[in-house]
Amino acid sequence: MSAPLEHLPALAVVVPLMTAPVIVALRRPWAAWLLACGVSWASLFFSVLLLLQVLESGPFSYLMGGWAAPWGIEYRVDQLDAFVLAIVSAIASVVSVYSRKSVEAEIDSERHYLFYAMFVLCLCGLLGMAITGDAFNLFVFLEISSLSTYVLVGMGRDRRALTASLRYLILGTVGATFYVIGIGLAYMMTGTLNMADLAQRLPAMAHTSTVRAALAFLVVGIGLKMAAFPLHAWLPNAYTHAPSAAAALLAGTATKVSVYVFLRIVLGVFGATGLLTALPITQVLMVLALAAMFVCSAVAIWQPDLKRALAYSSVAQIGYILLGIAFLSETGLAAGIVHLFNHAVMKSALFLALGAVALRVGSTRIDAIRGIGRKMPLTMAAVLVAGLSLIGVPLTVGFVSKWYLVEAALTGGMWPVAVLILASSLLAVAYVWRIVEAAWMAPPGPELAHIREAPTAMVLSTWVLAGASVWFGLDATQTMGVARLAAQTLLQGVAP
Amino acid sequence: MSLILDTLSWALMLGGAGFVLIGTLGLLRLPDVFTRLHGAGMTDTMGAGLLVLGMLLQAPDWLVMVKLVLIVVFLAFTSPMTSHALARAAILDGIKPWLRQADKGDAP
Amino acid sequence: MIELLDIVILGMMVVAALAVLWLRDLFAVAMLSGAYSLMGATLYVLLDAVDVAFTEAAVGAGIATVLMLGTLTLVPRQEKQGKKPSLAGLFTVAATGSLLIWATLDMPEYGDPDAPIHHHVAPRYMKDSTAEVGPPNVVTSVLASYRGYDTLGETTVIFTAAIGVMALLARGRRKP
Amino acid sequence: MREKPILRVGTKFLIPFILMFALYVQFHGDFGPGGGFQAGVIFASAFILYAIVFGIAHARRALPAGIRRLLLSLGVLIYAGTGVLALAEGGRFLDYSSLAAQPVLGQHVGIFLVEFGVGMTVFAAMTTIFFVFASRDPSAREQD
Amino acid sequence: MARIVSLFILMLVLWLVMSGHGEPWLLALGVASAALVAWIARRLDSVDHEGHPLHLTWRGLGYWPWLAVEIVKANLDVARTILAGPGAVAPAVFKVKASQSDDLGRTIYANSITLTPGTVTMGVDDDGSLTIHALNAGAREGLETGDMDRRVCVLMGDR
Amino acid sequence: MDHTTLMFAAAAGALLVAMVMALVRALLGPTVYDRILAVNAFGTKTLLMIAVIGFLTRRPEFLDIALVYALINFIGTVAVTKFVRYRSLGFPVGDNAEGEL
Amino acid sequence: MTPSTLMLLALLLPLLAVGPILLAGRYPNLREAVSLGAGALLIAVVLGLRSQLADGVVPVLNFGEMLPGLTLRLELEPLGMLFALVAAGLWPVTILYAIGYMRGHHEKNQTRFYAFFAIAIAAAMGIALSGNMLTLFVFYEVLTICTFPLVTHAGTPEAKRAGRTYLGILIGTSIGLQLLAIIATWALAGTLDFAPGGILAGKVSGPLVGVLFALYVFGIGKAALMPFHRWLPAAMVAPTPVSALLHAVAVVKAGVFTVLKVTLYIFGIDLLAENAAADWLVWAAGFTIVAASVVALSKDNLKARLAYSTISQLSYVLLGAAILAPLSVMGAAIHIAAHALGKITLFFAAGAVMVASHKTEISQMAGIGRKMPWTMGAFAIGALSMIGLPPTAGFVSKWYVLSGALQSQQMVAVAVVTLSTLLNAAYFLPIIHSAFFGRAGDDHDHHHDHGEAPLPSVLALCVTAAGTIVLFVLPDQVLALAGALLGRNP
Amino acid sequence: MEVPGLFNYWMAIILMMAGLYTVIARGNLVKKLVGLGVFQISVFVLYITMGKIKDGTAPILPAGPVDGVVFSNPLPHVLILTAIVVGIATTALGLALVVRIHEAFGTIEEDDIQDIEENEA
Ligand code: NA
Ligand code: NA
Repeated sequence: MSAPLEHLPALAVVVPLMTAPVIVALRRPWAAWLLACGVSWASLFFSVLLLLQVLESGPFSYLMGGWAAPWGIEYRVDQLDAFVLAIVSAIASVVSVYSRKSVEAEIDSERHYLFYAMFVLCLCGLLGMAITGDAFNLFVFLEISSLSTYVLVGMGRDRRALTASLRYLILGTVGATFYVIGIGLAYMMTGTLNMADLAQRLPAMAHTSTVRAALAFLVVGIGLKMAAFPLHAWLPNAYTHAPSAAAALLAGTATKVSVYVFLRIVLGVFGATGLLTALPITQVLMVLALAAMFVCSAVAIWQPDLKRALAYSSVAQIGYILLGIAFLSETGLAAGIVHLFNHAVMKSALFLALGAVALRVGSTRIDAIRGIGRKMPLTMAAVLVAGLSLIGVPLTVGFVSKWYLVEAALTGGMWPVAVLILASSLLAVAYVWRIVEAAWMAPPGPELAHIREAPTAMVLSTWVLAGASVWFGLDATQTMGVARLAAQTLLQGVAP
Repeated sequence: MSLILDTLSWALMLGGAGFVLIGTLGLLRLPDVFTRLHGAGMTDTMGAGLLVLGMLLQAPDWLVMVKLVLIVVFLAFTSPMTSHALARAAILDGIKPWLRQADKGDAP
Repeated sequence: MIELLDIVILGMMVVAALAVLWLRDLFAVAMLSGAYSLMGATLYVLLDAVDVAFTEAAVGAGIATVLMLGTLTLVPRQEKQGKKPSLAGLFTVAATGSLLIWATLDMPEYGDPDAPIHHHVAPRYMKDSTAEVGPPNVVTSVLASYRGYDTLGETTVIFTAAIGVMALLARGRRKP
Repeated sequence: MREKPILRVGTKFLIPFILMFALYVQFHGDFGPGGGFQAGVIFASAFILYAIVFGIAHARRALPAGIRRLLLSLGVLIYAGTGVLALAEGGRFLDYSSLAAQPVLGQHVGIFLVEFGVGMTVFAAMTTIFFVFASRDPSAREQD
Repeated sequence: MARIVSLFILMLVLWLVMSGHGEPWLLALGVASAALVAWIARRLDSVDHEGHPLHLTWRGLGYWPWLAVEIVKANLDVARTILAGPGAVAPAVFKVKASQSDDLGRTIYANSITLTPGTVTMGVDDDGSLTIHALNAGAREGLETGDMDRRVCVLMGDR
Repeated sequence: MDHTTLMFAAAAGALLVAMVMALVRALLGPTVYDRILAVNAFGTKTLLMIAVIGFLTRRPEFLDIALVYALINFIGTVAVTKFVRYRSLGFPVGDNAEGEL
Repeated sequence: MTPSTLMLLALLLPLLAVGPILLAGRYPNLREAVSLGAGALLIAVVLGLRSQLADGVVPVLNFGEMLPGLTLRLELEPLGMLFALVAAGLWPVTILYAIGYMRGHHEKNQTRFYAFFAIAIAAAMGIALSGNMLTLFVFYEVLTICTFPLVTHAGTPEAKRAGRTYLGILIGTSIGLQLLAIIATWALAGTLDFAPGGILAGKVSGPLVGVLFALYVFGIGKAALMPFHRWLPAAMVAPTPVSALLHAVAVVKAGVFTVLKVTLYIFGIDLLAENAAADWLVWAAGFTIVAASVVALSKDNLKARLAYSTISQLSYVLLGAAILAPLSVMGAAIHIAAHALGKITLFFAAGAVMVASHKTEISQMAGIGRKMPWTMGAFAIGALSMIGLPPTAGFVSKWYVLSGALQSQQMVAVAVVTLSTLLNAAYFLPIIHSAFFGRAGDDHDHHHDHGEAPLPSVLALCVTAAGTIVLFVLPDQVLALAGALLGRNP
Repeated sequence: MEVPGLFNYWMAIILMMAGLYTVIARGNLVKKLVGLGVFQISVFVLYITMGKIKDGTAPILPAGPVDGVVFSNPLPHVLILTAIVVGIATTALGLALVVRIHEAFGTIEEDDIQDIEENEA
């Protein structure tokens, strides 16, 4: 490993971190955009290098400040981290390119640099969460990403963006504080904050009520951040009213990273305690996941605003991921992890497309976009493709996730769950097809007469993700391979 | 020497504590915000001053002494500003001072 | 004495917190939360966390109250009347509270020198930080060096908040 | 408009002391409680006091948005830059030991720099937050 | 300029007495800090005869001890009033003349009044008089003798 | 407990009682100015308490915390005057031509 | 050209035609020429494959892994060959017909129509050539989705409603049931590659076999086994060529074809027989046959009657499979081809009547045979094939199914076949009788003179009618393929 | 006087409950944010308490010899310093949002805002 490469883990997070102040100092909108793009792609580059490195030579760590863990803060990169880093930076890269026109239309030019600074900070926070090996450091980066997210949401044009943002702020802070309580209790009983060290020291304390309560607080706290049903109240409005580019970024990354945190903390750190099975955690998780899949998918069907429908769909999709985790088997975990990627790709594609619609039409309500397919064929074709993926049609990434989830259910001997998984995905047919019908099967009304196709950069970005949701559906060996490796690594630390 | 110092600081500390308590008692017992201001002023001046003097005598080194002195000095500058600001705010807000000749026997 | 102070101050904090919940005048709420911060600072000093106390003092005296007043200049001062007790709130709070009470049952007691927390990681800070890092204030050593990366993140958080407030609230150049 | 004299005179008198105390706190964090964050807040509170007493327009003239923005950014950059510097000198990110020939001296330099960065950003952030709130003239509500 | 130099020196002294560290590095920081503070204070228009009353230094030596004694006396008086119960309280609001020639003098006078318990300056009026709230008649009478007014004028060099 | 410790303990006890009393005033009000006054008085007692605790625990070098309160705790009260007088902490806000962004 | 390249070509040819079709959108003649040319080429390719298979070559093509351990894979075998021949052979004929129909009917969006038509054929070829269940499922779903725009071609609210039913049932069953069965198979057997004798043999036994089989059969909604048949009548809102090729041939045959594949290569006849896992299907298919026939009898709309007839006829194939006797399985395979030729003829004829006379209801068609003799002549031949009378292909397949049923003493099946033959006769013969011998009602104000439909359409329906007879006269090819199927399945 | 072993924790829990209840049950947005602050401070108390060692002193090494001196644990202090900063940052952002909400909706009461939003939807 050559010398500069050695510092990849730090650079992946620090480069965005340092770009934000530069953006603020420069203040020019175009410079801000260029820097945001550049840093997103640089992070993607770093992340992919990290992923390759970890696949080649296994997990490794980077000691911040040169202090050995557990005294200093350690960055620990394994397959899961690298995978999540790649997902987040990939989505951010695409969205950054996309964002220019959309931001121009939705935010007054004096505030562009602030938007891009927030964008970069959000990216930085998410990357930091995904790579750190220290439980408290995770909280710090969680807050960076959260604060920037609140602002991004609050910058939406509609006044409801403000209430959505505040609601998210309150619930997010409660969630983060629960996390801090949980970590505090675990720290109290072990004396360490390093995740690996915690994982080693917790089993001896697993019998104490303190550690058990710690786990409960962590599960609820992280559950709030990842909008796990029924703690998802903040999500629909936040995604609906956020600026389009922000919504796409968040839909693809924010809850995903929280799921990662769930995996890392609940499985990685508490796995060896045996509490996951000793307490009814997986059972509760499974029930809630199934409830999310049905309730939120059903709610999505009735939403007049498409962004909102997709937001509810996101909560349902988080349910799929949690279900995979709840199986606590290699296949289930791998299914959940691969769905992190799959859902990020398709949901971001959808939000990008809806952003383009919002740009041209000024609304994403279903009655405002009748016949839009004729006017914006490329954009709406992307919606179709990503929508099919959401349903789980073969040749798309959605199919891959569904396949392994069902397989995990079946190998776990849970036939009814398998049936429910498939049944719930039929609800997706309903809310996706509503969009398809409105877009393609109605003549465009007079109010759409002057609507043109979205700007090229937006269409291209949307299609990169829509294309990815087909590409990785055609060949899921790589994503699934990484997911399986990540699942194996995680499960090594989980007591049977 | 040490005994004299200790006795002195005992006296000062007790005196300071006494003024603090009496001032605060005033804060509780006096009839309105303007009169209560006077009670609070006692803590800032005599209470703080005596307590700090008492500590001054027990200070282990001159650094601590300097800081104790600075505390009193700064308090002496900020305390009247606070009291004045508060009184002015209350007046501007239309709070009428409680006056004995004005009351109709309904003293609080 | 320290223990008595600890008990009474925590008791006052509870009273202040309940008053915050009770009072409807937001101005009064702002003042009481200022008092709450003062009690917090005292408590931290009692518990040997002087750096934390210093921070609480600076924030509480320098910015928190003023920020609250700054907000109250822009929004109504009175909370609306007639809010019924929230069952969901009571339930959540009761659940959280009982979980935590249960969690305390296996905790090391107040000041227990044998608690695990004092025997792993922290001892090295106390023992070696002077030689390894330098400052006699171990909190500074840990804050700025051992866990300097956290503090970088913390600085970024503040940075984020500042530009976030600008993004949400600052006015641009006024159009002629 | 002229503020009434008591607050005006008192404020003018106290501001240098507050500022100096903040700088003392900034540079003595190694020895006692305090450090960059606390110093930044105290330093900012001097400007906040100034803005309250003399009006935000005055305060903005004394501390323009451009400078605040610059300090805000610079602080973070100084902190992270120290980390990068350590990296360039052959250490890990934020490994101050590599900043000087003797590790402890390097630590000293590193801590000084990062605390300075923290103080700068916190000062700029606190003043910015207050200035933005205070500039939001309530009478402007009708104009929007 | 003299005020700035004086402020710089004052700040440096403040640093030295607070710091207690004599290492060159910290001394250098102290000098830099004092300079910075002096510069900022000037930028904030704080280094004028009001903000940095250099000219009062010597005369102050006579005034401050007198004030301290007054404060002690007033404290005892108020303490008695409080302990005597509500019946002893007879508040009054009244005006006194502030004979000082400038705002600085009036401020010092007003603050001295406030600092002595039993009297609080509620307002400084444009006609140069102060509105006072007094706890009881004693405090009022003490003030109305004009002793303090006179002494502040002396301090200011008005007389 | 030696007698100097006892002395500081006594002072701390008195301050504690005073703090409780001030808190009572803050709770009782009745006007918001009573509360401000009470909290402000509470602040003075806190700073004294922190100083005394330093002596009580034999670490009096932490007076900086008390000093912070002595220096800047009054800002809040000054802000209140401004608030009451102008309904704006920033008055005069000025023409805002410069902007904040 | 290697056999596997040829196979790939069979899949790609229709897809490759899509681009030129779209590009030639402004020039209808060129556009249809492209379609026809591609169709002709496809027939050539499929025939080439046929000769390879006859030579004993089994072309295999792996596209690479889609999921770890699961490849997308094509492999030619006799049953698939049969389906490929039917689909490929009827595509150009249908195009020919469509040229007349679409122009005669002044349909909009014809370019879109031809493009999706080509994609649908590609999907059908994919289904025919699939080498494992995953690949088959992929193309199965593609076929569902790319036929949706064809079903809703008209864009009317009615078409939209029908589209929802269509998609709802087909996607619902395939994802809700079939996919579950597939993944369960994967979990149990560790493979999804089709293998003679089945891949589940020895891996599973007892009631689970029956459950799994039911999941497959009901999950293959395209086979239109009741109660999942509603999509088929709904799809009749589509233009007639769509109904003809897709909903009489490609789509529905893909359904029953898949059932046969599953029966033979996933379970294996023996496994099903041992566990009595297909007994229920005899009843279910039998019920569907009879019930659909009864419904057909009640329909006055010609296309609707044909649709219910299709439902009924599809269950013959399922019945043939469910009997689990070699002869009946052969019959089932032959019925795929026989019914395809017959039913497409009937739809062509129905469409021709609609274009020429704007009549859709049977009751309006009295005497129409005298105005459109070619059309109604072909209709008669198709109807005979449906009833199962010589000299038509329907007779051959029915014969084999019945023989198998008798051989294995499945008296229920025998009774069903007999009853349904009577019912078929009851709903087809009156149409023919009335067309040629009935008197046209003069009370219709909207009565205009008309002759035959446009020439291309008439030509097409004559070709398919002829095919029905040819298949009876010269059944060797089909018999050979069906026989080879059993040869590989001892 | 002895502090009962778990007293501090229990008081912290009561603070936490009061704060959380304010957040959930109070409709006024400013009040909610104040409640959030109370809630967060309770966590600070929890952490700082766990760092305390009986008869210990602040973890700042004095100039003289330190043998036999017990220092409280510095790590919780460091963590809470960060948490305080995060808390003030969150509060500032929250208040900025509340101001904007008041400008946009004319109220900062949750119910009123909800009514307005529902009428809009
Ligand atoms: Na420090
Ligand atoms: Na006075």
